Formats: sequence, structure tokens, C-alpha cells
Amino acid sequence: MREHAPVLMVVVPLFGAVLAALVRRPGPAFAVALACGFAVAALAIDLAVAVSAGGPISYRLGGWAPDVGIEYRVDALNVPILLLLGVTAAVATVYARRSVASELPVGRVAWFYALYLLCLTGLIGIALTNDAFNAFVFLEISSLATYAMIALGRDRRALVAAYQYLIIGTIGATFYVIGVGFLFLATGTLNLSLIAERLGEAEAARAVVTGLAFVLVGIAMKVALFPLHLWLPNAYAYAPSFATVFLGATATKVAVYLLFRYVFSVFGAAFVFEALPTGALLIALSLAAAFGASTVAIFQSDVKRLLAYSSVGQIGYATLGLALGNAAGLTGGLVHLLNHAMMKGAAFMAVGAVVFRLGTCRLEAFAGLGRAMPATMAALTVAGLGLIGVPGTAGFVSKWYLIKGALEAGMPWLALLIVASSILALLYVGRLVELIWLRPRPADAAPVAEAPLELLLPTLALAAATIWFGLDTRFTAGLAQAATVGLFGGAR
Amino acid sequence: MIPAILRRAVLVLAAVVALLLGADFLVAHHPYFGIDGLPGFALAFGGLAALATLALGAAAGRLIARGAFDDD
Amino acid sequence: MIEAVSPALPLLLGAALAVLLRGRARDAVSVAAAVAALGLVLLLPDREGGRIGWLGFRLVTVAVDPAARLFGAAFAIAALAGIVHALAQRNPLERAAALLYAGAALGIVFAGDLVTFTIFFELLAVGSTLVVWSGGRRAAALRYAAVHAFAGALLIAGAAAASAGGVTTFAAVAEAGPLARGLLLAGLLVNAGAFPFSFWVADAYPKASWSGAVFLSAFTTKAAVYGLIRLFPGESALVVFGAATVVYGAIYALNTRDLRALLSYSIVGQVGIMLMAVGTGSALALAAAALHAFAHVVYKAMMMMAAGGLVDAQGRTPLGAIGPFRRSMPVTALVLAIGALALSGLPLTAGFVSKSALSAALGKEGAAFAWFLLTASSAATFLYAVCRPLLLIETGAAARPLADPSPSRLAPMVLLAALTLAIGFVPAALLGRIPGTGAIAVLTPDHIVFQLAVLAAAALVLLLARAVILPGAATLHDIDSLWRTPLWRVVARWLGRPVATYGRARAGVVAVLRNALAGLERQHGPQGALGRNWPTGSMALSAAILLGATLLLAYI
Amino acid sequence: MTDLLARLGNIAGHYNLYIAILLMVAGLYVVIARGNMVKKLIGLSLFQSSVYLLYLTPGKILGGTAPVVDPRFAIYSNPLPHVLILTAIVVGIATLAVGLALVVRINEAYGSIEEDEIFARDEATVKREDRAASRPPRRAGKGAR
Repeated sequence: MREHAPVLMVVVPLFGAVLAALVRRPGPAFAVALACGFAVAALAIDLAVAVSAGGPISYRLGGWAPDVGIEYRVDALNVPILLLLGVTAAVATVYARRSVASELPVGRVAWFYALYLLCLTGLIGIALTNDAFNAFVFLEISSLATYAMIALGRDRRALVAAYQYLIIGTIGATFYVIGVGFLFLATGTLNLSLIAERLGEAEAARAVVTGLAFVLVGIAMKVALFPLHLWLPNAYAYAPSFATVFLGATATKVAVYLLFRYVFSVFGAAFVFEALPTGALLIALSLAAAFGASTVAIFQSDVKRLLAYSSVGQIGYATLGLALGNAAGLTGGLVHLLNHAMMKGAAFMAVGAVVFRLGTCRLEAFAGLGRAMPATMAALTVAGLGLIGVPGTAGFVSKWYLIKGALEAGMPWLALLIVASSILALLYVGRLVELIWLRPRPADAAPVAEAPLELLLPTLALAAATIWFGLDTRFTAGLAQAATVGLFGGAR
Repeated sequence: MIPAILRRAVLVLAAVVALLLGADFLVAHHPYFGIDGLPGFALAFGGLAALATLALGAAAGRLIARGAFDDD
Repeated sequence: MIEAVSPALPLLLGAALAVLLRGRARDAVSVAAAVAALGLVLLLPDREGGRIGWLGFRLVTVAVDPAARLFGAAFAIAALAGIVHALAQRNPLERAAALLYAGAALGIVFAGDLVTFTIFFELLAVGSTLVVWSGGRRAAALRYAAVHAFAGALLIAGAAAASAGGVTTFAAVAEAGPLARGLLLAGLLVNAGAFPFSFWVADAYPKASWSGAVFLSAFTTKAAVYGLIRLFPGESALVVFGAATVVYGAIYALNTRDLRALLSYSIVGQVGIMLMAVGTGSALALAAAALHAFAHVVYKAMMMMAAGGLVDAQGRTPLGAIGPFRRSMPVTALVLAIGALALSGLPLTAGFVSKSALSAALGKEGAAFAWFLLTASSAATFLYAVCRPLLLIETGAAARPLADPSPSRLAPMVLLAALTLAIGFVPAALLGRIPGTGAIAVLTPDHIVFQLAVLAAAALVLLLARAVILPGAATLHDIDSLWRTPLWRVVARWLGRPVATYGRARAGVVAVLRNALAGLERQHGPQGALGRNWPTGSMALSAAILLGATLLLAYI
Repeated sequence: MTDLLARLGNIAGHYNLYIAILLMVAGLYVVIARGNMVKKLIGLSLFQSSVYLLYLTPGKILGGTAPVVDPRFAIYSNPLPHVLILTAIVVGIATLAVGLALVVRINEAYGSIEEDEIFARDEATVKREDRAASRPPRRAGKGAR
């Protein structure tokens, strides 16, 4: 049984999705989702233990050899992502019941859980598979489920957001598949490890470079890299709160993982940064994200949109780590994926709790909420401090490694810019914090109670994790460092 | 402040100073620098220090006085 | 197990809980946290514990030695007394901020390496700024925040430069380059309120709430003194800075009309004395500096409590207004009197004990300049803390019926006053616990006569020269006047140009800034180019352009 | 001369690739240029179809047979691209279906499927919300001062 853990991770939520769709009633569907969430978390932990003990695991689907069949591969690079997905699924699903029930009509709740599990399936699949085309299929599974999930939002703008995301997501996926086609032509295989091996002797260097460009730009659209991020704010702002929590914590992270996978273990950092101006371009775009999107976040009047723009900025840090191309930068980028998932998960959960209580997440609604919902707002504040990168929070750890990476790469100006961009985060978080804790509650405002325990506990858990992993960096940074060592060992 | 009280205070202080001057001749000194072991040194130094402090404070006071309470 | 628990921990936890809890639960948790911290300070064994690996650094959160324990005890006592005193304060932010502030102070004291030390100093800045902020004077809080952000940046930069080689022990500072040492020294001096960085002390402390000022008077400056003992023992520049600070403190304290400003300036002056001792650098001098810090924390905290009672009763504390309070608030007045006498180093108070130790240490080291200045400063302190306030007192009835504050505010004052006197009466009880100072004889006839003679002569001089008695002013110009009333406004006045020039220029600058902000909002706001909704087509176009650009760059 | 003819033949022999490129660019152009949401989806389908052609082209070998395991046939077309494209077509259909369903819902909610009209309505919504939100807090803010 245990040797089938990789495929089970995909199969469990997949069948869970079918089951949730079949039962049709909210209660049982939630039970299925919860069970799947915890099962996935358990499997992820099991895989992490197995990989740390025995090295990479290769799982052949149906027993076919990698060059013919599809291979799942668990190694140091995707273990953090699998853990991220598993733990987020488990923690977030607890949050789901009350939040979903309050925002969706009863008839659609079961469908929503089915979509959620499908999306989870797709994301796990992307993280697990070692097959370029299989990754495309999983990408589309998760994307299609995501479009539908976003469209279930209460505001009619959710429909437009979902439509826009669908167009952009499909273009991105198609770019990706075009790129994979070029690689297939050049190497005759779809297995990522085999592609990596055969790229060296491939004759059609031009096809390889073209394939690389298509793959990178295609994934960049899913990552929401700066100029391609325009779909994200509306999608996050108008989706049901739980969908925002889940997507905000996982979706873009998995896309960034895919980017890491292609850049470092398929093409190799040397090739990517030499063949294309990737390094300079990526640094420029990442900085544009960190500054541009963060500045936009300062002026938002809807907190979900504010956090969504902040996500675009924060993703800039992850891609910045990739662009630096050295061990410290890469560690920073990877660890930021995990840390940002915690912080943004906690932040979106807290905002979801406000939506649950107040039915709105406009900025004005937060005035004086610190008195009414102290625990929720404390979690939001901690998450906000993490986004700024205050020492003692997880956000500081990732920025620390990024700054270290920038210094090692001989770019002290970049380290300064990283610090400077934190000031923008200080402004948008400060705006929120000032509103929450220092303003009085409007006199005519209705009384608000603290969020119910089901929403509060996961929120506080992620906020506590933000602090815990800011103080105890061994686990997260250890995972990221192990992955980095694996990549640089495997890079050509 | 009523001058009568002040006059009495000066008298009392003068008596105390005289008393201390007397006592200073009686106690055993453990000087660090020599001069500080002389009887009456403490009185002289204290008085001089007070004079210097007052002079300095008064001189500087004209420069640094700013006025009303600042209400920001 | 206990050796791994920093005394900062219960206070920091208490700060977190104070945010979440309300009412009696919050009071109970706050007091329990302070008690736990004091207990830990007294019970921790004399060695390193609590090592943590963090980002590749080896952090030591608990390192106990006599100096750490002495400062720790002072801070924990001040924290406990301050928290009990502040139980009547209903501002929830201030409670949490005070606990954070106290926790950071203890964290600094028990830090065993440079990184932990710096981190706690940053926390200290955050906590103290919040305490000032919760006093309600926003502009003062922002000025305070700016100064401490600057000091924090200096410290971080210095710590980073000193540990560039990967060694983050305190010893690494001694071998660090001049840049690293200079940055660290400057950061600590700003925090200590040494001249010329003293302006922030008397700017911020009198503007805190009646309860917040107690914490402020205890922690920041003394934590910086502790830092200097740790990092810069025997640094000769400290004697110069200390001397200037002593003079500054005396001049300003003699000219202020406000009780809490006077207490703030006297903090600065006493810190100056400590700096001179640290700069002298012998083991005894360092111990004496620590002892003076301990005594000063104790009596200054209780004076701030008493001043807080007056502030609370009448809103402001001009020195002259103490008169009417003498009869209606007898305990407050008595505490204030004991504090003022301790400040001047009158025998049988804690101030006499620590000043005797300082005098002995400086004398044995042959540091004549520091010793004579210390002695002179006793006279000066007596002038500004006792004689001048007595002369300024106005008689007459109070505007409204007044009484001593409630028992929860009175009890800590009285206990601290008792402690001040107890140390004064039985110096050996405290001196015997500090290595090296046990041999100092304090209550000998020659010491007593010496100190009394200095004070009496000073008082007589003031009485005889009362014609020049300094009326003082409510607020005093300081270094910060240079930027608070911009230099060019002063220049414009000198040049005889109307001040309107300044006003017009300021309006122009404000307009430019406002336009810039509006422009930023046009670009980034909800309707701006970067923030608005874009049609799907343009998103697709930007993707195509990015792809095209990438390919084009790849082929050229 | 023969050389040139051979090269021309070579270029002409890639005609299906040119068609693929034409479809790709045309599809992308429709997505970019058209405001009508259904037309955008049609463009998207065109764009995806180009990929099918791009994959299938190298899979077919002139003179090769279908990939049947039989000793009589030595040369056969690579089956893998066909299989992949079968999957891709399914994905494409699913995308189109979800997209069309969204457009139906958008039409129900907005009464239009023209992007610029929908944006205009959204903008009006935003302005209304801002107005509604800015009134009470301003009062509260003054009271708090």
C-alpha cells in the first residue's frame, strides 16, 4: 500500500470529487472533502518522511517504463510543495464548512466541494508528475475547476473574472503545450528527466530555445508574473472566500514550482540564463511586481483585492529568488512559497471570517474591528507583519535569504531594493492595522461577534505557523535547502 | 515665597554648614587625589560647583527658553 | 530546564495575551507575567542556556552573569511595579505595549549574542514607541518613532558589520573594524540619550500617559547603558560623551518648568554619569555603573508614578503647582521628596549608595576629571531636584479637591520608596551580592560628611544667589529645534525677511507632495493604469508581447 | 536552379506548419481584438486547434502506416502525438464548454456579452459602492476627532 502513496495522492481527491458530486448534499460532501484533505496531508507527510529517509521515489503508472509511460517522481524539490498542498488542504477544509455554507446556495455546495477536490487533484498532479504533457493535463484539470469555483462567487463580477481567467489561463496552458511540443520534437520524450538528459545532445538548438520561451511564458501566466497578473486580483476578490483562501495559498505556488522545475532540473540554470535573457528579464519583472503591484495594493478599497495585489508583489519575491540563480536566492524563493502560503492563507481566512460576519470586505468595514473580533484581527495583523517581513515572522526568513542571495550574486543594489519594497508592504498593511486597531467602530455600526471557532482555529493555526516558522527556521529552510542542494546537484 | 522663611532658611543652612565644617576636621579622610582630603574641601567644592552650575544654567537658559507648552 | 527560559518570554507572551484578553483576566495575566519574569531573573543559574539556531546564527537567549542579573532585577522590579501601578489604566494598547517593552528590555539584558541583542533592541523601540503613542500625543510619538528607527538602523548596520565574519558573540565587537564599532556605539548612544542625542527623552517622556512614563523612565536609556557595558567597556570616548551629557542634563533640568520634563532631563544627567563610569572601564567602575542604573531605575520609576498622580489630577505638572498638593496628596508628595533626595544622593538613600560606589570606583582608578564632575553633579542635582523646585512652589489652594490615587497606584510607589530607603540604610545587602563592590564602605563618617557638605554648600549658594533663580520655560530649545523649526526659517528671520516667505515655500512643498501623491494614485489607484480592470484582450496582448520579446532577445 | 526548386519544394512541403502558424496568430488576434465574448472563445478554439496541427504534423511519416504491430510494416507513424492530441482536444472541448457556460451566465447577469459594456456597468457599480461607503465613515471620522 505504502509504495502506491504517490498515485494515491492524486486518486484520493479525484474519487473524492466524484463522490462529492454524487452525494449532492452539503453535509456529506463536506465530510468527503474533509476526509480527502486529511488523507492528502497524511500521504504528503508519509512521502516527505520516505524521501528524507530513502531519497527520491519514482512511481511508474501502470508499470510502464518512463520513456513510454507516465512517471510520478517525488524528490526534495516537490516534497515542500506536496506538504504545502496537503497541509493547506487539511487546515483549509476545516475552515470551509461555515464559510461555504454562508456564501453559496445550498444546491451548489456539494458541487463546490467537488470542484475544490478536482482543483486539489490537479495541483497535486502538477507537483507529482514527471511527465511534461501529464503536467499540462493536470494544469487544465485544476484550472477548469478553478474557473468554475471563481464563478460561484456571489458578486456578478465573479463571472467576468472567471471568464477572463479562463481566456488567459487557456492561452497560458496552450503556450505551455506548444513549448512541450517543441521539446518533444527535439528529444523524442515527454519525461522531464529524460528531456533533461537528451537536451545536451539535441541538434535543434533553435527548437529547444523556442520551446523554452513558450514554456516559460506559458507558466508565467499561471504564476501571475507581473505584466501577466491582471487576471488575478479580480479572480481572488470575487471568488467565494474559501476559494480565495485555497487558491491564494496554493495555486500560484504550484505554478512557481513548475517554473523552478523547468528552469533548474529540466533546462538547467546555466542554459536558461545563457540562452535567454531570462535572468535580467525575470529580475526586472519581479521588481516591477514587488513595487508596482504593492503600490497598487496601497490604494485598494477592497481588502481581498488589496491582498490579491499583495500576492502579485509577493510572488515577485519568489521569482526573484529563482532569477538570482544561486543557492541562497533559490532557498529564499522556495521558502517564500511556503511562508507566503501560510501568511496569505491566514490573511485571506481572517478576511473570509469578516465576510462571514459582516458580508463585506470593504476597507471601511474594518474600522475598529480589533475590539469586536480581536482574535481574527490579531491573526490578520500577524499575517500582515509577515508580509512586511518583520523579524520573528516567516516573511523575514524568506527576505533574509533573498537578500543574502542578492549579496552573493554581487547585486547589493538589489538587496536594497528588496528592503525598500518592504516599505510599500508596510504602507498597505499599516493602513489596515491603523484602521483595525486605532479607529473607533462607527457609531451606527451593528454589533459584531468574534468569528466562530471553526473559522477561527484554522486562521489562528496559520498565524501561529507564521510566527513559529519565523522563529524556528530549521524545518522550512531545511526543506528548501535540501531542495536547493538537489537542484544544484542535478543542474548541468 | 515669603522672605522671612527664606531668611530663616539661610540662617539654618549657615548653621548646618558651620557644623559640617567642624565635623570635617574630626573625621578621618581617605582621599583619592590628595586635595579632596583637606578639611572643608567638600564645602568649597560644593559651593563652587553650585555657582558654576547656576552661571552656566542662567547663561544657557536665555538661549534655550522656548516658551509655552508645545501642543503637538 | 529553567535555564533555557528567558525572563523576556513570560512578558512577551503576556503582551500577546494582553491583546486578546479583557478586564480582570488581562490584569491577572499581566501581573503574573511580570512576577514570572522577576522570578526567572532571580532563579536562573549563572550560565548560558537557551541556544537556538536561527538562519544559520547561533542565538543565545539566556546568558546570566552578575551584571545581567542586576539589570534584570531592576527591569523586572520596574516592570512589576509599573504594571501594578498601571492596573487602573484602561488603555488596552498601552498594557500590551508596556509588556512588550519590558519583555524586550529583559531580552536585551539576557541576550548572549549580538543578533539576539539587536533583535530585542528593535522590539524595545517598537514597544516604547507604542507606549508613547498610547499617551495620545501622535506627533510626539512619530518624532520618537523616527529617532528610534534611526537608532535601530544604526544598530542593525553595526551588528551586521561586526558579525560579517560570521562570529556573532559580544567579543567580536572588540575586534570589529572602526565602522562597525562606530555604528554600534552611535546606535547605543542615541538610545541612551547621550548628548547630542538627548533631545528625544524630554520630548517624548512628558507626553506619555501617567502610567506609560514609568516604563519609559526605566527601560530604554538603561538598556542602552547595559549595552555599552557589554560592548564598549573602557571606551574612552564614553567619558567625553558622558561628561557632556551630565552638563546637558543639569542645564536643562535647571531651566525647565515642567515636573516630568525635569525628571526626564535628570534621567539624561544620571545616564551621563553612568557613561563616564563605563568609559573608565575598570571592573569596579562597571559594577558601580550597573549599581547606579539599578538604584536610578527604582527611584526614578517611583518619582514618575508620583508625577503621574499629579498629571492625572491636574493635567499638567508645572513645578510651582506642587505646592497645593502637599497637604491633599501627602503620600505622593512624600514619595516625590524621597525620590528627589535619593536623586541628589543624600545619605540613607539608594542614591547615596550608588554614588559612593561610583566615587570609590572613579577615585581608585585615578579618573580625576570624571570624579570631580561626579561630585559637582551631586551639587547640581541637589539644586535642580530639591532647591529650585522648593523655591518655585506657589502656595494657595488647589483648583479642585485632590487626594492620593487609588491603592493599586499608591502601593507600588510606597514599596519602591521603601526599597530606596532600605538600600540606603543597609547598603551591604545589595553591595554584597555584586562581585567587587562588597568591599566598599558606604556609610562611613567621612563619606556622609563629605556628601552633606557638598549638598549644604550648594543649597546655601543658591539661597544667597536667589536673585538669579531661573524662572525657566515650559519648553526648551534643543538640538531637535534645528529641524522642528526649520533652519531656514531662523535664517529668514535673521535676514529680516518676513516669515511669510517660509509659509509660502512650505505651501509650495506641500502642494508638490500632494500632486505627487495624486499622480501616484492616478497611476496605481483603482482607476489607474496599474490598478484598473483590463479587458481580456489586452492581457492576451501583453502575453504575446512578452513571448515575442523573449524570442526576439533569444535570437539576436 | 534545381537547388532553388528543392528549397521551394521544401518550404512548400511545410505547408501544414504554415497553416498551424496562421491559425495560431489568427486565433490569438481574435482573442485580442474582439470584445464579444463568444467571438473571443471562437478565437481561443482556433488558437488551440493550431496546436493540434503542430503536434500531428511531425507525427505523420510519409509512406508510414498506422501503428499496427505487424511484421509486414516497418515504417509507421508515431502514435504518441495522436494520443496526446486526443487528450488535448478533450481539454479544449471542456474549456470551450466552461467558457460558453460562463458567457451564458454573464449574459443572464449583465444582459450583454460585450466586454466594454460589461466594464461600464461594473464601473458604475464600483462608483455606487464607493459613494455608499464614503458617506457614513466620514461622519464617524469627524465625530472621532
